[in-house]
Amino acid sequence: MLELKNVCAGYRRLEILHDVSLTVGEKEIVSLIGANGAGKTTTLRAVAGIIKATGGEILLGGKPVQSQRADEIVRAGMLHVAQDRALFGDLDVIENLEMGAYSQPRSSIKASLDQVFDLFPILATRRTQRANTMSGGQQQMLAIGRALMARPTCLTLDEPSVGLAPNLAAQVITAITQIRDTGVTVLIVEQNASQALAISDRAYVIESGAIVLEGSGAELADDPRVRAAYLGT
Amino acid sequence: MALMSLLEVQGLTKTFAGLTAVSSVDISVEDREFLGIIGPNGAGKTTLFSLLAGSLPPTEGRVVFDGVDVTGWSAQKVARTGLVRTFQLMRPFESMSVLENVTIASLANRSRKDARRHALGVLERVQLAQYAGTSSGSLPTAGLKRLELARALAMEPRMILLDEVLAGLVPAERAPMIELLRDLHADGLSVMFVEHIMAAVMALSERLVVMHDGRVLTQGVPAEVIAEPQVIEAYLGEDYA
Amino acid sequence: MTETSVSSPPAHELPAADDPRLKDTWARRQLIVLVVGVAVLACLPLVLGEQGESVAIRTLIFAIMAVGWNLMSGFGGMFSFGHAAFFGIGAYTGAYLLVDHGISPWISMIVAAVLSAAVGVTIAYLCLRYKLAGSYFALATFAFAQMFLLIVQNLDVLNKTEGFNVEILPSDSWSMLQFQQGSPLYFWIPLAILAVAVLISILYVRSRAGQYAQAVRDDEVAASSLGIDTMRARLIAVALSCGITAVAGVYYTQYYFFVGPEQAFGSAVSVEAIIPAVIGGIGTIWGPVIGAAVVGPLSELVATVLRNPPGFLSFLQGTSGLDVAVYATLLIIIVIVMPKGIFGTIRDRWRS
Amino acid sequence: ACSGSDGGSSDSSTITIGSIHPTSGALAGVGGLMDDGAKLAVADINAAGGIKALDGAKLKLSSGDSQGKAEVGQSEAQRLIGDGAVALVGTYQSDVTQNVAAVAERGRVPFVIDVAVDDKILDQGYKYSFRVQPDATSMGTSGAESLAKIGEDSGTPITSVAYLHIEGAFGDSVFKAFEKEAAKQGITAVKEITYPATNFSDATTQVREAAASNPDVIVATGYFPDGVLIAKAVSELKPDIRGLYGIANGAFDDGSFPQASGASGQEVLSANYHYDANSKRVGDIRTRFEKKYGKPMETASILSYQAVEVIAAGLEKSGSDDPEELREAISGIEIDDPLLAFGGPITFDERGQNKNATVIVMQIQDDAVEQVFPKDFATKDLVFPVGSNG
Amino acid sequence: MTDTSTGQQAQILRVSTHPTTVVAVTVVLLLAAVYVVGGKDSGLVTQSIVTGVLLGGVYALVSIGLTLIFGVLGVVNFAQGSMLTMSMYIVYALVAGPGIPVYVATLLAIPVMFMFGMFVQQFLLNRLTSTGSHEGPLLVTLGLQLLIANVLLMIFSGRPKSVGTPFDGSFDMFGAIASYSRVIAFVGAVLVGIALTLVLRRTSLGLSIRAVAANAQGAALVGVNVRRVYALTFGIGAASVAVAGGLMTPFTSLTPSVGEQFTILAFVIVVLGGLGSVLGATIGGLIIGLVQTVGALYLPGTGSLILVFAVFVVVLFLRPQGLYGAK
Ligand SMILES: Nc1ncnc2c1ncn2[C@@H]1O[C@H](COP(=O)(O)OP(=O)(O)OP(=O)(O)O)[C@@H](O)[C@H]1O
Ligand SMILES: Nc1ncnc2c1ncn2[C@@H]1O[C@H](COP(=O)(O)OP(=O)(O)OP(=O)(O)O)[C@@H](O)[C@H]1O
Ligand SMILES: [Mg+2]
Ligand SMILES: [Mg+2]
Repeated sequence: MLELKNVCAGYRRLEILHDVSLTVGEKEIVSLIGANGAGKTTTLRAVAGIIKATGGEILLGGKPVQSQRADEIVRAGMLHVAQDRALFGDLDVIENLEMGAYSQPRSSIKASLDQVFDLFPILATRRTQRANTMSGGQQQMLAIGRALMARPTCLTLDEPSVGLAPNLAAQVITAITQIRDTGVTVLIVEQNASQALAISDRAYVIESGAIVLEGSGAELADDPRVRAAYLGT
Repeated sequence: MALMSLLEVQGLTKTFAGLTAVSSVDISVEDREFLGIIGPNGAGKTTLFSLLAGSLPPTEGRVVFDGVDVTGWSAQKVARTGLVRTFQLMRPFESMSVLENVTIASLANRSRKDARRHALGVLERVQLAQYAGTSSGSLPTAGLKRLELARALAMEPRMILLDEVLAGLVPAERAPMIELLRDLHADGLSVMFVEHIMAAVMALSERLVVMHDGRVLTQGVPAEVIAEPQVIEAYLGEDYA
Repeated sequence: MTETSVSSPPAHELPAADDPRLKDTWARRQLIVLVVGVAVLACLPLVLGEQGESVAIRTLIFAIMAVGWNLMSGFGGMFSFGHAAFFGIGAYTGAYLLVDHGISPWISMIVAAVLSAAVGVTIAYLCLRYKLAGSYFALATFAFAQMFLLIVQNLDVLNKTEGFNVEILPSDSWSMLQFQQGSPLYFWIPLAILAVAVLISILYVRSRAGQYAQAVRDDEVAASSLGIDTMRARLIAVALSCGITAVAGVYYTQYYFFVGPEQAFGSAVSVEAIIPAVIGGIGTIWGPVIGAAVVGPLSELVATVLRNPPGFLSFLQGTSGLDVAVYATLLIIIVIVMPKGIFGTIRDRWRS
Repeated sequence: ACSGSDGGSSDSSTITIGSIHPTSGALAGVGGLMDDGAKLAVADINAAGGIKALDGAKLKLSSGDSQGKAEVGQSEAQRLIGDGAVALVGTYQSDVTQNVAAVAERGRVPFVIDVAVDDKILDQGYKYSFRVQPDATSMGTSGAESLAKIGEDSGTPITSVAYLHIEGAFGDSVFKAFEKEAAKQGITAVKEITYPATNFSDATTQVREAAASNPDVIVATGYFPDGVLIAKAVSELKPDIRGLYGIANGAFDDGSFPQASGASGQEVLSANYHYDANSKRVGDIRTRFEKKYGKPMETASILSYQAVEVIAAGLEKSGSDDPEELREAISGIEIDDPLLAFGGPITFDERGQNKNATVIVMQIQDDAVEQVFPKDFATKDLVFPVGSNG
Repeated sequence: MTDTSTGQQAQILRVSTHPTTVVAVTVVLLLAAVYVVGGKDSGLVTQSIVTGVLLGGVYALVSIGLTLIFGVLGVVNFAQGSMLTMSMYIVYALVAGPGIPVYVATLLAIPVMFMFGMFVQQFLLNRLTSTGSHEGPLLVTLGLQLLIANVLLMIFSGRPKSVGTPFDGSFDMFGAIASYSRVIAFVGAVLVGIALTLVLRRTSLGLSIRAVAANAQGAALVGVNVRRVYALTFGIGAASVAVAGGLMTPFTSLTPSVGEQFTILAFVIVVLGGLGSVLGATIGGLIIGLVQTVGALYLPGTGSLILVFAVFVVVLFLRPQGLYGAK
């Protein structure tokens, strides 16, 4: 479904990713774990077309997309939940969500809204609150909700459970499996590595811009190096 | 008056256009105490910090710090009394290097030359010294979190309000940070600590306050508090523990 | 950056005073550049003709204004769209004190600087007090400048729209700042003023106040939570900025012997204060100076070239408006090619 | 780099005259005309054999663009002097003229002002500045005289006027002078209304206010766009007045006014300095100008032509291209056949003001600017009160 | 500036008082006061109000385009006035040349200016706006202003030009005179205002424009082509200026710099109304128009302009985000 072949990318003249290759199969949950500053976000940004890959290929459903603009990639069905959330601060919750369905027929909005509100009931009670006045966690939920509004076929999440209360974090993680079960392919970056790995079909470990390990969620969860570095156990 | 705790909060309330984010909160923090605060998203933790630190004017209630009533003081005034906060979303001075960022804070009670030196000392303490010269804009999350902390420390506060300083750190990164916080506390710093990462909360907190819908739901010894069903129900979730 | 946790040293243990990481040669380097630059420029009058010098002097006046503007808008982060107000206060203080009271322009420079700083601080205080930010702040300053213009045009004491003529003295006079037409002193004096202005910026930027101002510019909320009096930090920047700009105004009147409302308070003046800074690089010490050095002579150069154009362009000769059109085009190109300003862009190239 | 004077004599076969006008910017239209006027004058003089007194030395006009800005005007003046100009002409705007006058004074180069209305320019006691056109005060004064006479000739004297004028020195001083003279003539200015020079895009209210004081005549002093607005407003409000009368009005006797104002411009009166439409020489110059530059030669342009002639005459008189001597010559000069409808030959008083500069009255008749008063300049009969010819 | 307390202040203001009602009430009261205690002939007052409203329409027309460009792209478009002049000359050329009636010519000028606007954004501004710089675009548009004015000068010379209208003349309105061409311009302003508001509220283009204004990166992440929206926005801004120019030609003497005097007032109006708010620009235009003409009854000459700027500053102090501003 999603495939990266020797992708290189970075900021201005400074290259961060060196020949990153990974694949995410149809309806798979794949997690990408790594230290802070390893290049996780950069990878997702390259995939989402926010920064241009300086080398390599990015294939979405077999089609190369590395040269496409962010919005074209969205129209191709791939949605990205950014680490900094990139919400419409001055618009209210409903407007943010409706904006999320921008690439969709307006008729779909109603149904999508209900779906999001099931997932995050709090949002339903804050329909008219301006996004930038919401709490850290609430903004996180809104960001995920907005992405779901676009009915993605492929979803990349950058630390979706950051700043969420434990129960909510757990909910989000389970929600991700639900989302996958509705037929969405998911690439996820998580600090909560243990929980992430638990639901991942496969996972990759990235260190200073290069993939150093890959395997099934379970395998990596047991890998001593991973345990030491990323599970804090 | 009789010896009172370092921070006294009485009936603190904040309402935003109808919504009550913090409602009549009473908390008192002893000198050299490490107080953990947990609570669901939107419980009012950050708002509480904003009220204590003077970033927001309270709707009602009093804040007494170190015997001085600082209710309604401006942020800068509060900060100079030794009550300093960090931000949940990191806010570095992007045009400046890491060292300059911290120097700004050190300047509060030092000459320019000493400030720079002091700032470097703080950076060393938070293990950020090797980044002294780099521009704060390009720091990775872990660095930014430490920078937030370093800036607050450079103010040489009596009490520090930490808002999710561990969020976004991988477990491997958390350990040294927790270590650092413990040291600081050991050196006599009083801490109020908002965090969703329970491992850290349990490791550090001497006392735990649980907020919910702007109220103090319950408080007490961490181990006991997190055992309370209402806390599990409202915050931790069943599958915790 | 995965660290292995080491037990951290207690805070009071300061690094050695001569720790290399503490070394900060920035200010010294700037000062050296300043001295050398002034020395070189001081020789210009020897090579420039009458017109060359008058253009050079206009350029210097631009530069002083821009350096002033940059303190408030570049380092202070408060985009002023109304610096005509402060230039005008300078120009008119000088004119009024000289023409109506025979007071030496040197004294006027000080009076004007203080007056303009006071006015600037008042305006800025009001705008900040009422939480005006970004474009709203800019347009508010602009509105004030316009009000000044209109009010001056209606004040009898200030000769309404007639403006002031400086009396031409029979002989040179230092105290009255008048010399033979084309005397190099007319160049050296503003050069000195510019040097002082730049010196002030250098010292300010590194001073406590300057550092605070920049912190507030970057993030007001964070700054205030670090105990910085944001209002104070900003007003200091404003005061310096307005003071410097006013001195440029005083000199303007002296050099041109005439000043009217439009020359002093016209919105064009506000723009002239901005252009060099933006072209050269906002929020940098040398940007405004370099910008002025480029923009100042540009229009004259273009005009000269087109006055007797190279053969293939000769058909254009004497088309009125052409020179300005070309000048405008060049301006646009410079900005597009160097979005961060000449100095800013070059510095970035250098760094990476 | 060379200072003014020696530059002039450095090459005796051609003598440089500097011309400074706003050939770009808001006033580029008239500025261009004036520059061309000066050019044509130089061409004509050279064609007629140059400066005889300097054995046929040819004149050369080097043009400067003030862009309508005082300080640009100044540096242009310095450039031209630096390039060896022995005299300057210019500049249309009062503030620019102030600056150039200062430069000329300090550079000791005569400066013949073609157009620039403000009295104050010559109040500085400058010895090197001369002005051909009448200043604001004299225009206000003679404007009032003419108006009074027109009233008497029409049988019913004019007793009251409402005065609309642009804000600023120009408008103020014309009005003041008018009011003073009018009082002598038994005319009272019952209402004075000033309007701003900028952001003035509708005159209805002002005109209505003027009409409200039901005057015999509405007088207007200002520039082109506001003039047109006033004319239009008057024709829309149809106040019960005997005429709309401009004094030193930049619109009412401009060639493009009839077309711009359409019907509303008909029979508008204008007291202003103006080229002498009856003089054959002027007619010839204007036809050649229009042929050469494809634009009608307005009065301002004729004044630039005239100013160059003044300098040329000065050169003939002094027989030297030394600016000092040239200044001497110009100050005592007397030009008998001025191109403008003046009260006499062009001669300058001690301030440098042309003594005989004055205004005549024009009127729009069938979409053309006609001279109607005084009689000896008239090209058509005056229609007053307006509309009285049926 | 993400200063929470400003945020709330704004919010509180928004819920407690709706700007339109406040403005309406204030204006009505003030005008009533002028009638009752103003001590001026009521016919004259009426005239000044009618003139003011019509003038306000013109101002609104010029400002509507600017508020989009300013609010969405954050570009301080100094060329606005010159673009106004440009469209006037386009209309002039069409009228003087092929002899097309002025209002038809206006319709033809709209697409031309729209293209021009798109071009300017795409080729001159995009690189700068996408880096989020505000000063860069400001300078580019400054240069553009000089360029347009002087190219027009080179083509049409500086002599004043004028354009006749089929509907010359005027009619009586509540005892005040109103010329047809100005009333038409006013109606045009209202129509453009309504049209644009509908576009912004109802269409998906409007939706995307608002998204980009709120957060460009966020917009890209939900599938909005930001560059395209930028270009379209500038295009629309230019197009509405074309309408303004066309409708103004009948009562304006054209010179290559005639439009520039409007730039300043347009900025005042846009900020007064609140960046990006079409309604704000319209209301702001009317307010300024009224202040200027009615004020002129008491403060002749530039006095009324001083009043305009004073009002502007005071309103900002009371409402730092402008009448209908979001932030
Ligand atoms: N805008 C930027 N400009 C320059 N360097 C950057 C920028 N953003 C990130 N970097 C650098 O790129 C490297 C990788 O950053 P990235 O955000 O991808 O790491 P990450 O794996 O997401 O870490 P984290 O867990 O902190 O999010 C880091 O060293 C960071 O300093
Ligand atoms: N400026 C504001 N205007 C309106 N509501 C606000 C504002 N700031 C905060 N709130 C609301 O107040 C409540 C408390 O917010 P706060 O940020 O304190 O939550 P929190 O406990 O920090 O949550 P989190 O753990 O997710 O950060 C939330 O419901 C939030 O939406
Ligand atoms: Mg990341
Ligand atoms: Mg929070």
